[in-house]
Amino acid sequence: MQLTRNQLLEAYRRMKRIREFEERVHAEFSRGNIPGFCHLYAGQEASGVGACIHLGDLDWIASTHRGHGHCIAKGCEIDGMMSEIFGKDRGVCRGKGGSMHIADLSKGMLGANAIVGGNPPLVIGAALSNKALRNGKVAVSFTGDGGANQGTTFESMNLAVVLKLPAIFVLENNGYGEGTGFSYHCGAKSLAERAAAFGMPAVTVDGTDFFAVAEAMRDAIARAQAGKGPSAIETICPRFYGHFVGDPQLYRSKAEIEIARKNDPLRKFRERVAEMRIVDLSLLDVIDQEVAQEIEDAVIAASAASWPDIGQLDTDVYVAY
Amino acid sequence: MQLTRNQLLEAYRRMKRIREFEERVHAEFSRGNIPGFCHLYAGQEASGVGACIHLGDLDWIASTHRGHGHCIAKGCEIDGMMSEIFGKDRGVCRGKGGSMHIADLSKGMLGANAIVGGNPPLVIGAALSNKALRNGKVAVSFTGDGGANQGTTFESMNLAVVLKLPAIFVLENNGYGEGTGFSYHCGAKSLAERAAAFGMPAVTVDGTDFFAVAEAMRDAIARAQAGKGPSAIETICPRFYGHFVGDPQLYRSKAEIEIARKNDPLRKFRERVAEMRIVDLSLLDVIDQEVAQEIEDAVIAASAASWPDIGQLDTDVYVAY
Amino acid sequence: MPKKSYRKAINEAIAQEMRRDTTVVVIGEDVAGGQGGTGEIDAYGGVLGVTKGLIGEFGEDRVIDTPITESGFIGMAAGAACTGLRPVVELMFVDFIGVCFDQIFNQAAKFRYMFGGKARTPLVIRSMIGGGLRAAAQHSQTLHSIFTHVPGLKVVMPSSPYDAKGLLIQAIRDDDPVIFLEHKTLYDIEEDVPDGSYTIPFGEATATREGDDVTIVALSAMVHRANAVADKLAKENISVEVIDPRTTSPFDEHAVLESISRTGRLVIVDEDTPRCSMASDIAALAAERGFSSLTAPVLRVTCPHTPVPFSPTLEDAYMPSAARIETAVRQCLGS
Amino acid sequence: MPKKSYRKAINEAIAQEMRRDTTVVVIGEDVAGGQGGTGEIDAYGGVLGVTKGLIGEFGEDRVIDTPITESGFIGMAAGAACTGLRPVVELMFVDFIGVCFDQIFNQAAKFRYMFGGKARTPLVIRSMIGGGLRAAAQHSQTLHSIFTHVPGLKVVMPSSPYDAKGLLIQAIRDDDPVIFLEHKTLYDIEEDVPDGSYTIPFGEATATREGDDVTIVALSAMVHRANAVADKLAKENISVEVIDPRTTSPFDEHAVLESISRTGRLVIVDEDTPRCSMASDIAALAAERGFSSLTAPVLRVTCPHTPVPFSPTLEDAYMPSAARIETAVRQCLGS
Ligand SMILES: Cc1ncc(C[n+]2csc(CCOP(=O)(O)OP(=O)(O)O)c2C)c(N)n1
Ligand SMILES: Cc1ncc(C[n+]2csc(CCOP(=O)(O)OP(=O)(O)O)c2C)c(N)n1
Ligand SMILES: [Mg+2]
Ligand SMILES: [Mg+2]
Repeated sequence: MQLTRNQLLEAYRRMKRIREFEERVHAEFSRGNIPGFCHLYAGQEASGVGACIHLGDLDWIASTHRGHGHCIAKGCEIDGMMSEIFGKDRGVCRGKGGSMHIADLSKGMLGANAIVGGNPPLVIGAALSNKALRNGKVAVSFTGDGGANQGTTFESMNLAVVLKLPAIFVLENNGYGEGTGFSYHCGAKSLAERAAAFGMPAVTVDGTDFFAVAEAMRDAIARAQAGKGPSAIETICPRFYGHFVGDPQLYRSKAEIEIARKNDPLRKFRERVAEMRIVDLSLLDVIDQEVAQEIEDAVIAASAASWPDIGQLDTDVYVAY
Repeated sequence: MQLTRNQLLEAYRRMKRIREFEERVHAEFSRGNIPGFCHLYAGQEASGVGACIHLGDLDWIASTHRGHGHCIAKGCEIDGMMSEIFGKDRGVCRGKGGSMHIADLSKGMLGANAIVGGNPPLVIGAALSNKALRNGKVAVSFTGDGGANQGTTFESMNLAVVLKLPAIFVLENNGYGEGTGFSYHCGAKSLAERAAAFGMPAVTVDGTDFFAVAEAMRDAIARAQAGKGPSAIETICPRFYGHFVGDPQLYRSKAEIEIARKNDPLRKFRERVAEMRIVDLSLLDVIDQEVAQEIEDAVIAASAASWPDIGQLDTDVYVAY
Repeated sequence: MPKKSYRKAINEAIAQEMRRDTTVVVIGEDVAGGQGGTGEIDAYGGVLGVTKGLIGEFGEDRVIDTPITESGFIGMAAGAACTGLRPVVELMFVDFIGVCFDQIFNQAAKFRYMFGGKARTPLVIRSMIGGGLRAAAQHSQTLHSIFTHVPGLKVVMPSSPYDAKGLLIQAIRDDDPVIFLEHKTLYDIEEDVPDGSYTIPFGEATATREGDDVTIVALSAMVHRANAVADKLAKENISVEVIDPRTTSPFDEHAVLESISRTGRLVIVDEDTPRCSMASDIAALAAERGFSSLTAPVLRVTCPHTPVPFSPTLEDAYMPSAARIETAVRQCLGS
Repeated sequence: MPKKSYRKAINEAIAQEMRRDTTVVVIGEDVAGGQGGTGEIDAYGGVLGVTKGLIGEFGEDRVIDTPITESGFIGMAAGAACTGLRPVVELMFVDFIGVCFDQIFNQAAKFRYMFGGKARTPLVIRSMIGGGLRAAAQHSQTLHSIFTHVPGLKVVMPSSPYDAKGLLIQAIRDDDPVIFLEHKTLYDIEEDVPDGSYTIPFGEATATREGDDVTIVALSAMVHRANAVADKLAKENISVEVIDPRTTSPFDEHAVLESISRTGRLVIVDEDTPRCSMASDIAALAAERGFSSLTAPVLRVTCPHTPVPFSPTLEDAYMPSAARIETAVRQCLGS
């Protein structure tokens, strides 16, 4: 597949950013510096970054309650994200949205979404816009295995096929919806098989393998751009942490968690590029340091930042009322 | 398959009842004797009656806006139905429901439903009750090809598989959702193929062939009773009339309607039993006369009946308030 | 000026905006009709023919028929609205909000706020409301109070062809999500409607009758019943003012408060069940900010706390009638 | 009497009814948790642990975990309710009604009426409401006005552990669909709760403070803020009566009218957006049937007409505060 050296470096940077971001959010949350709920994406980096590596600011994505990773994969600024999660005025949503509602439309990021199954209809709407504007861009929905059972997801799949929309459904199967396992909550053999029955190409790939996801995406994008309609990609990508920060995870065994951590997508990426001999690993070490600094700066800025002014309570409800 | 002579006679009686009932409703509606909207089931009789022939009063069904046929197939009294459609106090729902809300729980009929996709969740609930009560009974959802695209239908299929419920999804494909054709509104090759992907056996049968439907139903019931969960049966059964009484049907060609009428399920049934030499056709002629009389009586009673008293406007909202 | 029906006024508003702005698209079930069939395209033009002819002029890329999948296509319209289009999407009967409400109240209505002011959602959701057609419990509701309750939505309820056209053009040009509620018994009423395009601003009530004894606030189809009562009572020299808010969100509080400052008496006519309704909302406004003006109890003429019955006799008793409105007016006059 | 938390009181009510009646079943997402996993069953017992332990005692046939598919399982519960079971189904956060509202308001709520009185739907829908946890716009709403608006539903909003147990047992034994709204900030409050089972009838308000100067009607968590204000003002010899309706449908109109007949002044505290809200509904009741008692404007202390913000400073300003309640009380006392 045709990924340039710079794309690979950028892919690693974004995966590393996600990992460091989530590890730090976990720490800050535990210290009581972050209000509300946080759902971490650590362990699933290759799915989000593999899916977004071919996308630009004019391609759309929309995410779930577990949205930090998708935002970073799509190129959102972690500085504004961190301040948002802290609830500060300088946050990307001015502190009004928080972790479950981070959005940056200027980066083609239509928002995290706290309603499971909430984003697929919105994403096909973005695909409809792209189709109408004939800009050759696509729209990508990230949906979990739990959300894949939601009626909105099924309706959106059928609608995207019927209207031949340039939409791509990335079904991130991390094996659980909250504390309920895939083998229990889904009657189908696989999410890909069920999606295929809606009339679109659908594949299952290793969601911890950046290259596998990126390759499947390339085909889906080509199909969308050719006006043939949507595709689905099921990515198998267990999460490292619990459903939310603080989840005791009684529903899964220590062994299972260890296996997940063994399958670290960042380690796999390093090994693969080492084999491929395209990028010198020392460059990745430099990225590691740069990312660590970025995160540190983002946290310092977020901690120091001021809270939103009360006057903002009733602004931004309407453009004009 | 093991249908007794009496079952066949009863099957014919119910199909004939449906046909005559709908023809008469069409006439009375056109005369202005019936308020509101009516959706006729004429042409689809073999689907409803084939699906209900093995069922008793303790098996549940729920229907759609096109409910008259399912009610009659399940054994509801046409006298109470006709009065209901006329909006009279002696109607089976005391005139409060009308054509789109006819129900008779004492006959295992959970109601017509004016919300497309409204009944599948309710039906799996009835299946859950049967499973909990361990009574060996099933619950059957009648859903149109249009309704089969509704999220509620998909969610119910997955849930029924997950909980191994004794539910059966009869997907009545008459080729149109209102004025929109199946080839346009459904991205899947067939409703059965898509249902199968949810993890249940699913077949497509000729919905104008009573025997084909009854046989598929027998297998589905056996599976449900064995605790193996739901099945889906797609029945291909074009309607004779428009979507609603008064529909000019500009969306389908005269030729298509003629073909549908050529495939008259009642005529097919007569031919088949003639071949089989189990029932003497003269018996069917007797049924024809009996049914004609029943309908006549029902209309006379409905026409003569009184309107509900205004005092009933605010009764039946709650059991107790 | 040419006489036009409410139906025609709505159709014309959409057509004119589609000509003016290529990002305006129409989405819904059978808004054209006939796709995938063996007959004609535009077989329906909407179940009641409101969007008839649009696909002929604008083509199927801009007049988009959908499967029966409201969450899917209403959400699609919301997503399209914040990514470059101005969809006018039809929810055939308002009673169907139950299968798509999340996309309206948690998604479209909240984007701008959740995203710190960075989203615009120029979305119009057209839907049919109201009783009178014997359509029974799941096809006869109004539900405007539910939309009005939701911050982020604007709610429009035109009572006449003239208002319907001007308010719909305003709605399509508006940058916020607008719920545009068409009363199904009004489609055939006619009045003078200009051929050219014009807008009517939201939040500006109109007085359809002027008077000094009693103020009636009436919504949508109820405006006509209130007018009839006002005209009848005028013959007895009872002077009734009828106010049509036209939009419930934003709501013209000033118009109501100003009127009761003159009349001191308020009757609200709302075709809806009574609890947490617009009737309650307007009464609460009067009790809070118009209290010093009030000389009599604020009376609400609404439907009962029941689903909509099918039988004609029951449905007629269900709807607020001219007789019940007249009784209420006389009651607060103490006569 | 043993002290119990609101959480424990709810858990105990369900367990006692499940022992008493084998047709009572619990349905929802992770009401047990752990199904299909490699760890323990009952891993959650509900996201906030309210149904913990039930699966251990009653087994997975009666404590049913579901996929994330609210229309499917809420509708399933409604269908089961009219065919022999008495389901207690959990809608995790009330904000999720948008994906299952049809099954609640068009189906469960209307069966009995549409079917001419022939259906019974003994269904309890438990759901979490309210702000305070920084859960933002899609996990902090109350939405009780929407349920209260719907004929055929009963709506319960307990403010204390004692009421929660008695009202929930009543709800489970009730033959109509009941929406049981638990405020997420109340789960850990404790008070004396009898071990035995008891019921509290619907439609009977309770006065948590008695007084003669001003009547405050407050709902759910707001009752505690109203009590605090009443206690503070008592020190200044301002005598405030606090009425907790406990259920909004049916609603105890008499208790409110009786109280204002003594106080002449009414303040309503409602954690909800203002338009078409319970605050409006109660104010309208006073303006219509309590008008002659009123000596001052009816004041509403509510949230603003905005979604719920995430940031703590904004959310704190969003909620009705003791300070705002106190100001309203003083205002209608003209002081
Ligand atoms: C409509 C709706 N139902 C339930 C929830 C509560 N909830 C939040 S996340 C979640 C699990 C989602 O699982 P999945 O889609 O697999 O995503 P994951 O958390 O595994 O990334 C649930 C049940 C919700 N937010 N919205
Ligand atoms: C949720 C909802 N959306 C739309 C409608 C309007 N409507 C009534 S019947 C119908 C077509 C249903 O098609 P199908 O399911 O194939 O049943 P058929 O009419 O062919 O028997 C539509 C769109 C409705 N009643 N409910
Ligand atoms: Mg998951
Ligand atoms: Mg059909």
